[in-house]
Amino acid sequence: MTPDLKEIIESLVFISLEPLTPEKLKEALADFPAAEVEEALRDLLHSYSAGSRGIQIIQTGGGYVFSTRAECDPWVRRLLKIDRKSKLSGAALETLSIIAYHQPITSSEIQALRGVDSSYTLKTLLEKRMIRIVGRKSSPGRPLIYRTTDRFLAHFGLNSLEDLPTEEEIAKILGEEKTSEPEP
Amino acid sequence: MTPDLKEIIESLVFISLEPLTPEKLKEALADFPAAEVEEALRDLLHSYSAGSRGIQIIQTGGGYVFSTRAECDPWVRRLLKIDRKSKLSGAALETLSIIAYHQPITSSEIQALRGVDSSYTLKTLLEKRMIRIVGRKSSPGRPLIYRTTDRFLAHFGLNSLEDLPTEEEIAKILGEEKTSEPEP
Amino acid sequence: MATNKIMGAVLLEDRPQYEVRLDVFEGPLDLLLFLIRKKKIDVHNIPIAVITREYLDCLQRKERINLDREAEFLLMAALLIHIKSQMLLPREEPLPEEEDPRRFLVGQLLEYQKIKAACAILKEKEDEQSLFWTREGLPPLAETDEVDLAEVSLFDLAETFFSLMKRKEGENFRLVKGKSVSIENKMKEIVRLLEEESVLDFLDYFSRQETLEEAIVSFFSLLELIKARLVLAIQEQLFHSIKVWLRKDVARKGK
Repeated sequence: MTPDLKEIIESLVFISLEPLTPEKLKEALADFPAAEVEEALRDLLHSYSAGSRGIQIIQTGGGYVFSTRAECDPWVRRLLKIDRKSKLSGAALETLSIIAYHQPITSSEIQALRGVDSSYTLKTLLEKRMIRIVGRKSSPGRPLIYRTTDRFLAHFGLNSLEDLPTEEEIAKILGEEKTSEPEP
Repeated sequence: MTPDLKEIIESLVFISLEPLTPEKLKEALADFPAAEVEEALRDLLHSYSAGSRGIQIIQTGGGYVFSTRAECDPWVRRLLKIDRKSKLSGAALETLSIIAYHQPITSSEIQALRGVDSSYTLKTLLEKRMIRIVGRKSSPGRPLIYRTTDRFLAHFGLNSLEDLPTEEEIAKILGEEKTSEPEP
Repeated sequence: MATNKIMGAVLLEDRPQYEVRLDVFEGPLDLLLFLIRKKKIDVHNIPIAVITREYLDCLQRKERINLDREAEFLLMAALLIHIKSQMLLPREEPLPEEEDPRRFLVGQLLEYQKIKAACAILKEKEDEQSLFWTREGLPPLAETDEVDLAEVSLFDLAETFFSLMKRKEGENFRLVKGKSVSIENKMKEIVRLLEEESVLDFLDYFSRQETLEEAIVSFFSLLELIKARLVLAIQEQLFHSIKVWLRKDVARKGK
């Protein structure tokens, strides 16, 4: 029995450990018309969003990937014997968001924005593959420049850099902080 | 919304890297009666065997594990190949870095630095057009000599080989931690 | 982050003689923003004398400064004092805005404030995302029904090998002296290839060997790997290609 396109796509999303990009999907399914692939993909996403399932397909980091449903988290953690997923430190988060908004950016530019030396944090982020060195700046000293990676996007459930918090969202947070200030 | 037992089991089978044994399953689901767990598991297996899906749950190694359906294999293999093509493996990266820093270099010089035969990796890198053969060395055996390509530079965002990160820069990023690896 | 800070502030406010722990703050800008908020100061018009005093108070409460970690806090103190002295200079006319000595610091604080707000949003997203678990290993490929896959026995392997050897002898393996290959190295190479490629066509690999000696060594290396249960070798039909996989966490079972 030949599987239909929707089933093939399901198997391909499943086999991908990193989010499966539409480009790769189309490359693997070059023998089908692109429009049909898109339709079958939409169909598949719809069937997962509708059904009550323990697994789901999430769109993140520029592609699609299977994950467990959030509601199943307590049992997943019990099975894997993990207290909680490791999260980024404050310094790492701060450095990452600076790179995300200001990329491409050099180490000393990051330092200027944070007010602290960030070389250790940069090392950690490089190791976690949240950022990467993309070349050198054509300024005196030709410093290395950094960018965020797709893994960074996926870590925060962002599909692209356009999904980063907007000026408006940031302004809203700043407004809330003002009103909830502690009384002196 | 609390997920039902069948959905939880689905998420657990999915996330388990080894076949999920009934014992482990019951351990993770100790808050449910064993009989209910068994029934929900049967239910889940049934729903997968009935539906036409791209993924299935197979029983192997004393437990349950998700896999892609056999009929999807041709596309799955194609995707894995695409994935492989676009990703540089650890060995390829190692070889590439040696060529980048030591070019022009011969195969046996690379082997001496890596401690392993690198001919297969060289082939992969040639196919990816990250390196090229630039001639033969005028030493006994006249071995082929390799260099990186412009494509290599573009891939890493470099204008020229002089832009490669220096040992000092890398050491700085890595902090005091000196690795015991051979020098690049 | 934002909520952390507010909670931190409340906590600190609970005590009459509060003590600011520097390690709670990501850096001097973080501390400065905290003080500004605590004093309900407008970032655009910072009373520099007030904030400098507050800032220095925080540093002085510490018994000693850890220069490795807190040099930046001292640097900021120096900057604040410098700005304060600039502001105190007697002037005939009020300074135009672009010459305000606070200008640089204000710009830095505004940008930093935005970053912290973005961090707060990203933190929430990270929390949400942490409930989604994705797989970290490659699931096994399904077994195809058409071909009868069999886990290769040593006998099968040996038989295949010798038939191949006969074929190869005709093709004249170059016998290169002096290049000795150890089984150990070959095993390493095979494992490395498998890590790269996930599946290895062994006969293909075998015929790529440069010398007869290497070919034989590669064959025995495969046997060793199978014995050690490090790899799984499957032959679809006798005399057909042998596919080799690394045994991972998921054990595949042949039929």
